[in-house]
Amino acid sequence: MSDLKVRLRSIVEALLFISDQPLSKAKIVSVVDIPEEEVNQILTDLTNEYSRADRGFQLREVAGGYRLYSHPAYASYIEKLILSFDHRRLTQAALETLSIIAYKQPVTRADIASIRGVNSDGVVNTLINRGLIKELGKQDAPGQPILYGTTNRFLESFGLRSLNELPPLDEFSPDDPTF
Amino acid sequence: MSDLKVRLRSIVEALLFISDQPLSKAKIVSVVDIPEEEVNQILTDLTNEYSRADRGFQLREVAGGYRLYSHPAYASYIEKLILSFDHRRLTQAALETLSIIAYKQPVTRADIASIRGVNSDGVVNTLINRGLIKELGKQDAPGQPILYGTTNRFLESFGLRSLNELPPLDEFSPDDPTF
Amino acid sequence: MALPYQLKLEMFEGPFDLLLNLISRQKIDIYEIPIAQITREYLDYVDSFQEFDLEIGTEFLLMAATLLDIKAANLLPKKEEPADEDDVSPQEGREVLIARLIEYKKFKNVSGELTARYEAESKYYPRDAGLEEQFDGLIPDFLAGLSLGRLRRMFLAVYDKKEINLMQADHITPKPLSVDEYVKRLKERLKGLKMKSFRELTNDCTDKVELITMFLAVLELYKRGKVELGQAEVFGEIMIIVNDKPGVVV
Repeated sequence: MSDLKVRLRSIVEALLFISDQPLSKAKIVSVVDIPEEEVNQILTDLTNEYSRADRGFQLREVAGGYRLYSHPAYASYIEKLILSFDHRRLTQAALETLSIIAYKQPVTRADIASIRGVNSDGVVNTLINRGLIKELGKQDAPGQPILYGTTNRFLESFGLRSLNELPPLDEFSPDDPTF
Repeated sequence: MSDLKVRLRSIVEALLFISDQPLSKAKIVSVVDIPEEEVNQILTDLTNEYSRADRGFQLREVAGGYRLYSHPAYASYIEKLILSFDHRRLTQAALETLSIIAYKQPVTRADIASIRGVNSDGVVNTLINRGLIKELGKQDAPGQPILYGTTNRFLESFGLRSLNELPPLDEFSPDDPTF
Repeated sequence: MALPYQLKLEMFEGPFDLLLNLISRQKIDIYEIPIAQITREYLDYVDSFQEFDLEIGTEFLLMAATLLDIKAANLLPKKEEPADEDDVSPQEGREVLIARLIEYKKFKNVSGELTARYEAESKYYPRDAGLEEQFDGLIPDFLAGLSLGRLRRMFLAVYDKKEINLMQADHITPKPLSVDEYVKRLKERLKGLKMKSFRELTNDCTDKVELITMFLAVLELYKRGKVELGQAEVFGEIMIIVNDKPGVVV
């Protein structure tokens, strides 16, 4: 492979590596600024390379684009690792993020990160996977970031008929002993 | 490489791939159930492999463990793809305060103010929100002031494996007469 | 010496930062600081803050006072008899100041090094994609036992924290506080006490203006002879000692 080719392959690989959602070809084309045929070639090369070299991850085409996944052959080890994690950190982060989305919806990932002070992408994905939040559309702003809001499942989980039933923020609330 | 070796390497790679925090050797040893020397070998192999093949990501030892990072050469493309909030610039005041905490920990707010010559509460709060410092406990002194120290996120943000890797403070004495 | 007019005044990270800047402009060794000259320049600079209608932190004024103190002590004829133990000689005052400047400068230098590291590091992005859907079931249900009230409190906690930081970044017109009001409050706080440090008294102060007003209130009580003040060392704790001479009621 030529140096330029290696470089382009590495750039696409870096983008896939960092992305927390499927990357569309159109997105790769616009970020790397190369023709779609070249992107196709790189994606095929990467897919083959990973499988030939028995990597721990795979490149798969899923709804909306390409995404790296851990190799299913090693799922049992991954499960063992996840079970060994301390989940309190995740829980705290997930609940904070959920409360921000519930009260400030529609919000973008950038809004959430700016309120929490840290990147919250992983947590947003977890909440999506849990069916508690969903995409509402795109913000009419540069980059057209995705707007998120809570789902019906969120309402059900809390026994709410509608979002209007969320406790008001400005109401004076005495310390709740039952917490 | 033997089949078994390839398989073990892929398992470790899969674990590194899905982890959202640095993975300690001890963790890998316990999940994969192989001796530490083998884990060492695999980690070295992976590091070399990634750099030899010009991959879009790198394996680095930070904050007491190993974690995959995108290759810094492609940072501009990644920035184009995502908005990063973890890497907002820190102000001079924040970095001064962080340096004092890093070298003098555990320290109180009063210690910091006394070295900087100004009240640094606002900056300390910012550093807490950014997850770079945390409360370590209370000083056994009148008023029981809170003691602060750096977090693992601090080590990660500065690419340090441990606090021992901080450059020795004495080298930074102002010995130059003209400053 | 008049400072050249600049459209925008350089902002300093504190009195030590300003002092170091003045010293480095003179290209003199930190150990050879000419106190008289540096004091004048420092005061000029602090004055120019006022000309530009900028707030001056109490810290800057405190340093000005310290410099003047050392300068004044330098000018006074040397005492024959051994000085009072509490008195800091001009030489000692100068040495303390230099030691503190050097301590600060060390951290300022190392923070430059850390900045370079931080910037290099910001080009590495860790993989932070969260769990794949198939492994999601392994995480315990974090909604278990969560009440709506707690969700609300959680939001307020994380959102309020943010608000405070935003406000610190903004320039806000300070709301006028009445010293009289603080004198009353202070008397209330000191009731039945023998002694309290200024730090303890101002633990709950949320901004500088409040802190300064409290300080003025302390000075007012001192003027009225209701309290004595003590400070063991430069920048040390300021102790407010309630004057318990008979007949004096705080």
